[in-house]
Amino acid sequence: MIPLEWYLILAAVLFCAGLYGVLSRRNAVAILMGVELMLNSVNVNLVAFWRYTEPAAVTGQAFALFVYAVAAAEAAVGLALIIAIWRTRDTVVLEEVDLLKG
Amino acid sequence: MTLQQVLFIIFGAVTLGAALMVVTRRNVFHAALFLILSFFGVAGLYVLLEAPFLAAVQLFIYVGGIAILILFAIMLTRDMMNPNVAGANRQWWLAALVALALCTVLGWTVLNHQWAAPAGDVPPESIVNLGKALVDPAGLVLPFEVTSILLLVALIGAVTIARER
Amino acid sequence: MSILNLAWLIPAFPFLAFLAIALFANKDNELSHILAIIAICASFVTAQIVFWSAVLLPVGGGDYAFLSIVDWLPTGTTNFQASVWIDPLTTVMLFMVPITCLMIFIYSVGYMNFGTPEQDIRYARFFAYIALFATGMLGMVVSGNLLMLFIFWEVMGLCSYLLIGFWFEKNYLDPNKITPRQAGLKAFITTRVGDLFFLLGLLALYSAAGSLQYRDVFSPEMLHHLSESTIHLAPLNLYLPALPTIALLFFGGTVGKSAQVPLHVWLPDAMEGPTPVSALIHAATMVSAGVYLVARMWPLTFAAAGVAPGVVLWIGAITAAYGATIGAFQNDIKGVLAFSTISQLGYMIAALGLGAAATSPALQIGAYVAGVFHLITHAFFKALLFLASGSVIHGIEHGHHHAHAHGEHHEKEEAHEHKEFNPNDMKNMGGLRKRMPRTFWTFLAGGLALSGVPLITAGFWSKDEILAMAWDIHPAVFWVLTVSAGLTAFYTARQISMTFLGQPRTKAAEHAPESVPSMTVPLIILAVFAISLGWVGIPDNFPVIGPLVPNWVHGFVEKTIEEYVHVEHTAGGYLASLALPEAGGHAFNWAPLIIVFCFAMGGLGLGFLVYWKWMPLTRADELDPLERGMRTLGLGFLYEFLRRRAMFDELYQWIFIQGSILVAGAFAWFDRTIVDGIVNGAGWLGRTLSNLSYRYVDVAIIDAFVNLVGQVMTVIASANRWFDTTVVNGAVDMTGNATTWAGKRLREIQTGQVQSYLLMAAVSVLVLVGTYMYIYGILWLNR
Amino acid sequence: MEFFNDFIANVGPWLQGLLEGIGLPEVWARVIVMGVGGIGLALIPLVAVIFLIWAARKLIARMQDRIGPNNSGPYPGPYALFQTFADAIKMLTKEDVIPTAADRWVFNIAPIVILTVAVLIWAVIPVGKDMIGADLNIGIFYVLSLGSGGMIALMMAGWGSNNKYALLGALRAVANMVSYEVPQILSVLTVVMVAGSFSMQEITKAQTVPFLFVIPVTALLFFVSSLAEVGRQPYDLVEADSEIVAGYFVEYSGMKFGQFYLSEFMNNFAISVITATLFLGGWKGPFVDSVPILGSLWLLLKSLLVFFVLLWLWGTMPRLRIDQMLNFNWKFLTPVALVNVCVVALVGKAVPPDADVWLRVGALLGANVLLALAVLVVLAAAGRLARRRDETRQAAQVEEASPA
Repeated sequence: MIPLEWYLILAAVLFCAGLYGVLSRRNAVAILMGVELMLNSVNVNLVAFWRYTEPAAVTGQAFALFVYAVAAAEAAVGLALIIAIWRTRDTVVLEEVDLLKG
Repeated sequence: MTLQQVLFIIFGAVTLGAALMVVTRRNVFHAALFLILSFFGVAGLYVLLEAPFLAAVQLFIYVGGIAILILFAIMLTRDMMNPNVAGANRQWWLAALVALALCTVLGWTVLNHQWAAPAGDVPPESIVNLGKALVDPAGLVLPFEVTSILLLVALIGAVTIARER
Repeated sequence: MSILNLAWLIPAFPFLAFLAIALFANKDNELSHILAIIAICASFVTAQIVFWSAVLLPVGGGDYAFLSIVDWLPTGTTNFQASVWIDPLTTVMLFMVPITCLMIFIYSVGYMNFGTPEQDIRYARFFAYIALFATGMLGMVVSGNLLMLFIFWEVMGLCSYLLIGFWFEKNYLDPNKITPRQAGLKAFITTRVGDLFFLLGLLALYSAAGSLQYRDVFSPEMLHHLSESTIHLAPLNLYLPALPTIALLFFGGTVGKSAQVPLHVWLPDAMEGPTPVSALIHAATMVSAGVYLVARMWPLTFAAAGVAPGVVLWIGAITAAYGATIGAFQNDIKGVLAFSTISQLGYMIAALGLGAAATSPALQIGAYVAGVFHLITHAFFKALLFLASGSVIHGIEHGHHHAHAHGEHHEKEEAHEHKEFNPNDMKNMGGLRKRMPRTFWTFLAGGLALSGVPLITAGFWSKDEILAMAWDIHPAVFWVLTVSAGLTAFYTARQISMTFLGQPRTKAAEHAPESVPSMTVPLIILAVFAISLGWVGIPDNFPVIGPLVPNWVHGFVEKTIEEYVHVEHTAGGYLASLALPEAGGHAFNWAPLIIVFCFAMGGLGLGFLVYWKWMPLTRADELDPLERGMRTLGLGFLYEFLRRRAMFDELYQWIFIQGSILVAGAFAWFDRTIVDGIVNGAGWLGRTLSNLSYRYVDVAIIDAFVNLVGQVMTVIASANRWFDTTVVNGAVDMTGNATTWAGKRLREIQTGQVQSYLLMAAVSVLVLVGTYMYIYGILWLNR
Repeated sequence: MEFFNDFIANVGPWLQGLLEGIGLPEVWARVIVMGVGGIGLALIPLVAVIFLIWAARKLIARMQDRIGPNNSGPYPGPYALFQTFADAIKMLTKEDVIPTAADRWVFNIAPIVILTVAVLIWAVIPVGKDMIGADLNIGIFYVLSLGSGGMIALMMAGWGSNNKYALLGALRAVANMVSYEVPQILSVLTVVMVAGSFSMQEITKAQTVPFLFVIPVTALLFFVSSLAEVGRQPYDLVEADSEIVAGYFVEYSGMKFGQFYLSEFMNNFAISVITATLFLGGWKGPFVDSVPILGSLWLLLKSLLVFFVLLWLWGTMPRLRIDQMLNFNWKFLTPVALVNVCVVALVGKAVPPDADVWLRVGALLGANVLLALAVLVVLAAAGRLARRRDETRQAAQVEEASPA
């Protein structure tokens, strides 16, 4: 049997990789990919805990499913935004999108 | 070292390696392909976790939906493949530090905690239960509906935002 | 089901109006102001019903407060309860707030339609805002627990920001003159400082008392419990006595909201908003809210005893003196009123503080009632004064345009004057009495009430009662307040004579027309109140007329607090003091009355004599007699100091703004050195190596001799040049450079890029997690 | 004899025993058996396709009144049976051209991926009573989710060859697949609702009466949308030669092209098999219980029948325009599929599975027929409306034209 730690460590590393992507990429789509990675790692955790602590319960899988739904929504809206930005400002490099600049 | 562990190592290596490529490759299209690869890896992990349904959903939603969406976005906004644009921004080293630090913190936590031993097996009718719970008023029907509404809203929003004006 | 349940509806009407205007009616100016006025009328009627029923019925009439509670939001196990609380204090506020709001709303219709260049844009929005403002105030008054009170309080804060900065596109030629935009921010941030204390007090109270309902918090048992419990500051490992801490924190909120020293700075600049807003802020709502909070929290302050009442008392007194002094040195007609507001608020706070500090129940009650009473009367005559001044300003503006329409100047002059012309400046007025009689008489009524002309005006009765109490409780405060009263009278007289009396000093003043009825009618109504309202509060022991008129206010409002006084003092003593023939509890004392009378009349007379009879201003650019006098006495710097509001703004500018810029600059500099240092270092190394190889092969040997000669020359020259650049220029440049440099560094932190913000967030999370695990991790892991 | 009655099911344990007999550890023996089984399973489609291609050419030739490959002429083998081998050899020997501008890795991996996906489907196809690669309890769902892998492969091919026709073809193909996935999934959903399971084996077993005669509308929807999924006529504008020269594999040559071609046929055959399994009762047929190996035969026959229908369309149907195709999907198929799901769900609830099987079948069939009629009525009305609009417009144009 695989120890639970393995899954948790893997999820942690996956999460950090995603975080790095989110923080360091310049390309909006790439940042979105980082976010997806993070969501995946969360799911791995959910399922692993479900399997190892309460395989009889359904909540683990159910919440993984909800995470999927959220991820799908997030991707759809995020990409729509990216395309809109690309249309208006002709760039997807986030550094050039600094509307927040005071 | 059982067969399962071998498989885990394979899948895990695929997942992580692909993930690292995702965040490091400058060519976004390649990054997306690696993203898909790492999705497959995660699906494999689900299979190992005896959640085949989730594995299928993983392929279905992530590979079939989100990844395709991302590829489309990449193709619609071609200039991001411009090779003389650096892939990472100026704060990448700081980001790497943060990620590493977080990784150590998490790893330390995980390794320093006594985790419970696996509790029993997955009931064969697990998926049936899941399906029932999702439409059970006493169960998860409310979040389920909320999720569907969320998806609807996201759909409409995405269409409105991305429409040509 | 008592009729007082109507109180729930009072704030609802303006809120509905706000929604309706903001969502649907915002295209239609007519409709929007009609909506707003209908809504405020509705709350006015409701409030009147509540008022009279509360006065006449036993319930809320003081036997006990009316309270209606509904479950609001679940907080864990228990529900947090929304509630409405009607006790005498609320009741009198419910008499004052809606009617002043109503007057101001009606006035606004005329004001916003008349002469303002912005009349066509954002008209509907204005009414939406003030409707929301009224919602905030009314809701705060009726709310029966401190959380709701805080929420509405913040709503008001928001509205003040929106309304003060209402003409946000306005810019002035004079860079030192504060723009509406900045004024709004200033008000918001300054009050925020106070609100932070308020919030802390709220948290402390909730953690100590476990409830925020007035019923629970102000119950004698709870007060007793609080007086024994302490608050533990974990980080400092400090144990504070609960009552004084909480009381002072709440008072901090008041200091911010009702502009007490040292957080008063926002109020004078709040003048930048439209005048009805100034009236709203200064009379009906915002600043009254602060005083209302003190009156509401009085039991805590009182039970806290010791230092807390002293702080309240002295802050109030100092503010009163400060406001009165500065007010005498302002030339902006609204500026004068702003400072008079500050000082009058000081009076109220001082009165409440006196009450809390007093020893005999009668004095406690007396001072408390006096403070509340002054709050009410002041609201009326101050609203009156502001609206009147607004009407004056409008007249001047119109006169200005009118004069120009007749082209009585050459273009250049006209342009010149137009650039310089400031309709708020009293030096540009004069002689308006004939031009706008109704405004004049109403203003006069308000002014006399403000300066407390005996017997006839409301201001006298309330202020005199405060001073009488001060005489008995705290003579030092009495003298401070009395001198301030004199100054108040003085600057009132100065203002009236500079504005209305004498001869017109500008074309604008000559052509100023009377305002439209929708503006003057509210003035007249308010004037009536400003005169007559005092008669409900005549002390019973006042000679001659005292016995004739029952001191209704005293008898009614005292019921708010008598039970606490009860608890504090032996029943016998208290009843005995009440049993005395004079309900005031002390025999009538002529001394304070006469002293105050002399000061007030003296100030008033002096003002009129100086500014009307002896040396009236004849030209707009003439020096103010006061200024002339002080300059001749060699006190010019003092005049300047006071005219610039005792330099508070400059002080804060220097301490906070510059300070933060420097700190940020330091950080940014650190960042730059670390990051760029590495890069540059590498580059430098490479360069050096290449240079060395080149230099030491041939150049050094062959050219050495030739260079030597040149070197010597160069050294001499450069030494000379060094002197010039460093010593001479350096001194000059340094100042400028330092500022720009700090600014640049500061800007670099604000990249406006989500990622960098996200990175900061991640780092901070990491740090927090690390700390947490460092502290608790071990326990948690070995669980 | 017994052994051969259920050959495929028995060969596994036999091999396992054999390997352990020669002293391999149990794990490795299982791994080897799995590998052998997998290879065997993967070989089924690969071999079958070779002859399917031949069959396709013959039949289509007949339909188009040609002779097609035959004995006379250069064709190898009896009835040109080995023509496909010849083609394969030719492709293997051709030069493998890679465009210089291509994205080499992506370009090279794409055909492998698409072939892999095409093979992977077969893991869950039940070729007989307890003869199945892996009886996943999510079988059909697994098949559907593999479809997305195919899309990725197309994307890779279109992108990697760095050619605007290829990219356009890929985009069109993927748009096509994504949109037709919706009715396909919905129709599968109805099947699952009726059968009460995802597992292909269970679905097959649930078909006392083939589902074609229980939920015909669903069957139709599934077949049509699957056609679009695999890009067969009339949905073949994936490689609309006349518009975008060969779509996403325009740049491919040699065996890589062969792989695409192969995978295309394998997918066609796969959907035939799946249709047969879902709607024609899979391996069910006479004497299956006594001689399980017969099941494979029945399945083969049924799928060939479906495949014939597919070829029939192929040979006769003209190609749709992309907009027509998407309109048809979003404005007709998807709504019908949604209504269909609702109807089947309601009837399924009304007549619970434990009710008499014939009652249930009758109810579902009736409901489906009614649904079909209703759809036709609506269609007719819509068509009439459209026609009238056209007429009025034409009339208006005539009016405009006449004075000028």
